[in-house]
Amino acid sequence: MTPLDELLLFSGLTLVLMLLLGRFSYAGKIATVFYAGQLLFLAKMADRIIDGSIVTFSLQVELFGLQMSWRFDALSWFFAVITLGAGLLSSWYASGEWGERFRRQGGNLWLLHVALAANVFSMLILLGSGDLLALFIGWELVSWASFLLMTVAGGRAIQAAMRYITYAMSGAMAILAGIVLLWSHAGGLQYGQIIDVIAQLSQAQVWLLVALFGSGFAVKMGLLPFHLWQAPAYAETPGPGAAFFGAISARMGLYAIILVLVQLIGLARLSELTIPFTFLDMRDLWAWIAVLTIILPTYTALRQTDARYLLAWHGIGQGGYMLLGVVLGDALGSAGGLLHVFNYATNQAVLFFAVFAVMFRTGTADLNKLGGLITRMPISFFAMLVGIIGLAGLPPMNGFVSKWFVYRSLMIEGEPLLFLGAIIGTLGTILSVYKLIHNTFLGQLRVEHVEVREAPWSMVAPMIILMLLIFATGVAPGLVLDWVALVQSAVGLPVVENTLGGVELTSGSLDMLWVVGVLFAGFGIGALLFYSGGRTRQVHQLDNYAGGHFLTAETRYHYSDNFYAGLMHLIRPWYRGSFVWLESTLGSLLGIAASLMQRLYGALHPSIYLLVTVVVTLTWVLL
Amino acid sequence: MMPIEIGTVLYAGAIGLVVIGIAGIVLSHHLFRIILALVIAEAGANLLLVLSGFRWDAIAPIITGGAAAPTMVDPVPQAMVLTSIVIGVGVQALALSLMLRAYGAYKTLDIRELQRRMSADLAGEAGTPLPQSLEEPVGGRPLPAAGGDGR
Amino acid sequence: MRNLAALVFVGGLAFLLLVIFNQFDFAQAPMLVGQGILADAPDRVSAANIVTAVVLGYRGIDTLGEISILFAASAAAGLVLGRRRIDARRDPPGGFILRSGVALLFPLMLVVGFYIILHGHLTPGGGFQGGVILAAAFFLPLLARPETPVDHAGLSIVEGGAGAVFILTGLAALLQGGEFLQPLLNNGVLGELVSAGTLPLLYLAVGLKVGAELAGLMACLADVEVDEP
Amino acid sequence: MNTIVLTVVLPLLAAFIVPVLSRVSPLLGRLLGPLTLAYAILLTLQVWLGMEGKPFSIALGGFQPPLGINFYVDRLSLLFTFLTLVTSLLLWPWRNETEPRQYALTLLLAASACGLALSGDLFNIYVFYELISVASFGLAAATRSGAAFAASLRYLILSGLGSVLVLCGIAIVYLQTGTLNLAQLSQLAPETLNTPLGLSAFALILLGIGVKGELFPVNSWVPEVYAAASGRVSGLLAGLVSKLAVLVIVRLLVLLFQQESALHLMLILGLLGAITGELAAWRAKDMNRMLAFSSIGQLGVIFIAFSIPGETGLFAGLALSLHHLLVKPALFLLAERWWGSLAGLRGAGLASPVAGGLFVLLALSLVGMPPLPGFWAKFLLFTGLAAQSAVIYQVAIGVVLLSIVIEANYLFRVVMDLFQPAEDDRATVVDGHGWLNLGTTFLLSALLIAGMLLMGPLGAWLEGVAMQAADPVLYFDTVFSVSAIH
Repeated sequence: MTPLDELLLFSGLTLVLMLLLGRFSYAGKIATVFYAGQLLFLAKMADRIIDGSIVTFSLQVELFGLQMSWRFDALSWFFAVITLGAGLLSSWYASGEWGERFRRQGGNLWLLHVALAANVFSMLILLGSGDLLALFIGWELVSWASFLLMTVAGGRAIQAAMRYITYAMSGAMAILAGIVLLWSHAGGLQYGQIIDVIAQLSQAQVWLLVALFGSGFAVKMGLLPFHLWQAPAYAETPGPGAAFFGAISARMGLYAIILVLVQLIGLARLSELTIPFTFLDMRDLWAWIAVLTIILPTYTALRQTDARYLLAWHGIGQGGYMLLGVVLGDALGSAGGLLHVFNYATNQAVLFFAVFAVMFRTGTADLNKLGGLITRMPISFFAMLVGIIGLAGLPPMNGFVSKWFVYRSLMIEGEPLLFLGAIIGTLGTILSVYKLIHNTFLGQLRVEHVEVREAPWSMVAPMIILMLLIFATGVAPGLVLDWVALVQSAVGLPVVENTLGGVELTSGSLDMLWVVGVLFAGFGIGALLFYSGGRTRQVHQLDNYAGGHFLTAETRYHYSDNFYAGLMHLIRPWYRGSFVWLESTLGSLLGIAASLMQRLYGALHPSIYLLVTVVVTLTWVLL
Repeated sequence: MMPIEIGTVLYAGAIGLVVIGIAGIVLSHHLFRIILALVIAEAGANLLLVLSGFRWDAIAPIITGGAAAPTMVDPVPQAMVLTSIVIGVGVQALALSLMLRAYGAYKTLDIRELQRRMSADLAGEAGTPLPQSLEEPVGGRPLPAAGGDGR
Repeated sequence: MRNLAALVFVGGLAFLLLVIFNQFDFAQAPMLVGQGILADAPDRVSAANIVTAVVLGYRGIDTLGEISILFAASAAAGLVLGRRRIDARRDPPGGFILRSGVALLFPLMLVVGFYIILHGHLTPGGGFQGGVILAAAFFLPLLARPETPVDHAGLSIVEGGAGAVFILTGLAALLQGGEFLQPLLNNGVLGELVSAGTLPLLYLAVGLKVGAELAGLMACLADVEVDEP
Repeated sequence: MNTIVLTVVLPLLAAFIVPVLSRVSPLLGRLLGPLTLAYAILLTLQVWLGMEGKPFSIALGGFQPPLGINFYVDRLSLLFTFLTLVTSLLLWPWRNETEPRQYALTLLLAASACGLALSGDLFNIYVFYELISVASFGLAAATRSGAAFAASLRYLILSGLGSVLVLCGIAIVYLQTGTLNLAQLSQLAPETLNTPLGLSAFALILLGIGVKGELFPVNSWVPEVYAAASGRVSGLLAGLVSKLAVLVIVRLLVLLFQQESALHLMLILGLLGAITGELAAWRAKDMNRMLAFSSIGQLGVIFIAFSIPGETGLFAGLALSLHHLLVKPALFLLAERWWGSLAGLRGAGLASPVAGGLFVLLALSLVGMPPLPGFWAKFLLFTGLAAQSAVIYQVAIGVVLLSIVIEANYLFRVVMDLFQPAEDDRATVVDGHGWLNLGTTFLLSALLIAGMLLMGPLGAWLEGVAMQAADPVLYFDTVFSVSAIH
């Protein structure tokens, strides 16, 4: 038994256990233990991964002359760690009071556990794929497992899931077309064969290949213009599911992009493909898609009034940073992109956990109906604070490091326009996460929330773990960068030279230990000044006045409605739902075609078709 | 002008029957006429088959006087036509009984009206809106509108 | 407008079919199989009517299929039309001339029908033609006396039994080690009534089956009640 | 070995005596059909084991081909004989109130389907084709509703028109060659039928038989008939009869009409069928119509597969046909209880979770989710299409991919409805499924799973079947070596 055998078997066992035991109240705890076990098996592999060797799966299937095999390399391992970590914490989150409440409110907890286990299992299979056929099978399994998890909540979630599966199937079919195209040239689907064949293909064929694979993977990742499904689908999934999706699911698209576009086709080949009628090449196109994906969804997130939707829209935008980093392809940029996968997963998970903790206590995630919870739910507040600092890319949290890498790489590579785009995106991020924390935790407490308490420990514990993780990897990014470097060498990208605190570059290094040190020194000085300065007096939150008048306790002035009204007014013309328009136009066209077909079949006189066809065919045949 | 051969005339007769039958099926709306047209078309096809075994100056393939004549027409198409005529009879009888029953159910022999009433009947039973009714606009959204950009 | 289009297409079809069939040399049938059968049949099957030899011998399975189709049609028609209600209205009985005519014709038609069936292997005619005459013979009384009920049970026994006999005759050959439907018994002398092995027997079965089938079909159709519009 | 003829004859015999026997003893009447079919299945298995993979031919009546009619038995025809018998047994009308005539018709259908699979003579094929038609008209009308009569009648008229065309096609072939024996024709075909004339004969036969095979422009009977007929009959028609029609067309294509244009003709019609069927199914508002239209779409895909030249096409087509034969009847059986408007189905899956689960499994396989068998069948199709150089085959890949997306959309819309709690006022839609339908569906689904687990050996075996069937020379040699043996 290789370690991969053990891991996959154990993961399968988890799924079976959940199928059998999922409806009992202790299922969540069992699942948590089992995910921890899977993580241990993964850790067992670590030494081989560090050696740079590949861990194979014993079972190989040969069907119709095609070999199918599974194996883990550093890339798979890196993504698997995040997957299992997200699974572990999500399941922990769901294992206690949250799950109880969910079930009492009529939720299907069994389905939630099963779907989560199925997602983890199928992702491991996808990550382990050793050839394109196995990749496609894993891809489809992940798609349908995600679909299952999305349907757990019912109602609006079902609609979102239907939308997802339509996108996902279209994407999968594009991938299948690409695979078939490759098969017809290579006669096999092993990665080795593929690399050889791609080297011989003409530019037009590679172009088609990149378009097919790329659009298929882009759907999963939620890249423009295939992003519309993602936010509703993720946001409507119940708590742990949303955190799991937000943390890692969409990154399967990035995994596949790295595997196919970077490893098999190669970034250099992408640069050779020109886009007709423009001065761009394929690689530029991808970079620009990444930047647009950063900007548009982030500013859409700004408009959301539901905390879950706000986070979900953000998730789409953050995918853009990762793709941008990877497409840049130099050591620093790709390290930033890969590092951001990890960093973002931790940030997004902790944010979703905090939002769902608030929802657990208050029953709403509507940003216009919350406020002032900081005194009631301080740990959740801290969790969200850490999360948004990370998400916005500010020190001392880990998000800063990955974004710094990407920006720095953009500057080194001389891409000022892309840099500007990324900065605009970050601006939107900061604005919207501020809206999130302000409307939830700051300002005045609403009357109906006076009784609210901190979330139970089963939910708080995962948040604390994540907070520590975010901070630790922020201070010492070298912990993760070691793994990122392994991934880079496995994929064939230039490898980043890292230290514990950051990177050594000829043109200026980054050492987070110093940055954090200075930061805290600054905080310390500030605190010193504050406390040693003038007298301070505590006033009650409602002890206010405005325009020279004292406000009574009934008049709240917590300002949340129509947040950023001026900015919204300014940017609205730039993206007035154009993609929604595109989507619904396509849908309507399809609807019209379908109606015509029904009319065709419902026609009064079927014999006339027969006659016409006979005449047409005979004419064709005889001429 | 090329002389028209006898064969062309015979074929034209058979094909004419086929085509008249098909025209009848396509053009008429009365069920009974359609069934009759089917009979005519089948007759035409049978004629074509018989013609395919025809030879000049040949006799029917029946041995009289103990020995086979030197030239006989092909017996195989004759056997086939015998078979196909009987098949035709069976199908026509079934068509007639179905027609009687359909008439009993919908009180019409006009095939357009029949189709209309049948569709309405089926839709009514299934509890779906009438197909192609004017109340329903053409087209529709394939994807449910769930919290898209517009939120 | 639609009719006009349909007419154009019908015309086109006629033209195309003419073009196709005009390419054959008329009356020059290749007769690849036909010649073989003409040469082989007299000795092999010893039926003077070679078409009969083809129908029951060379292409016997076609004939089995064909009587099965008739059976299927009659069964389907029976299924569709269903049983007549007891209280259903019936046509008035026929007049004197019809009734006496029927009485005279009935035995005559029976004889003619059986004659045609039994001489199917010698002269033009056979089970199908004779069967139709038999059916007509049994249908005549129904015209004359609509009130007499048709014996559906008897008809179904005859049609089932005749079909079974056809198949069992074929199976007998199979059991004896030959092929299904292989002719049994001596061929006899070509041109005599008792010749051609089991062929007359098969034709009798076919004739009875066709007769019963058609009579049943017609009785069903005559029985059916359709409300006046 | 010549006992294989009994698979045709015994059901016929049973059909002839079933009405009489039912008068004598209703119990015997009910049991006769299933027993006959079961015995025929055993016979088929016996022949299967006896033939050791080598095709053979039976001269019916002892008259050697080409003078007489022969049955050609290779693995393909035997496979379809077996499937015919098994499917008819599974979809047997077990219900107590069934009229004996319906037993007879089902038996006739089974017999003629076996005959179609086995027959080696063009006109004999026509006869069996007519028998299967008449039996299916009767079965389609067996629910005795007005709609069933009207739909069946319209089906009959279209089918009758198709028969006329087939007869014209046969006349052309006979005029050109003077023989009807497929083996002899396969030898003559390269010189005599490889012409526009031969092609027009193929076009006529294709369109004629295509009526049963749900070929594109001649399939408008499908939705009405399936909406009006019972689930079991719809399953038989969609699963079995359509496959046999396709099988016949493929046999003729391989033996008689091996021309590029013939393949392209079938490909184009298949493409149109796939796209129109799936689009129409997408708009369908009730269960049976949806399944009917999707059946049209899938048959279109099967036609596309068979239009790939050589054994690749046969292999892919066979895989798709077998998969469809397994899945469609199962879906129709499930739909029998869920008959009616799709909107009224809310909560039905919650009411009977087993049925709902089976529906999901079948739908997933139909859509082609790996590693279910449906995926492998489609994968074979794609690889086969990709290996062709003509542009139209590349177009076909796109069309099939598009049709899969549409299919996934409407099938899973239904699945979602099934598992959503019903809106209060319509809570009483559906109770559980009858155990018979559910059991049969369960069995078919179990076969599907077994197929997935045994995909490797199954695929290799099916490839062998396809290879044997794709060889006209083998066909000729087999049929004409009979004379040497006797």
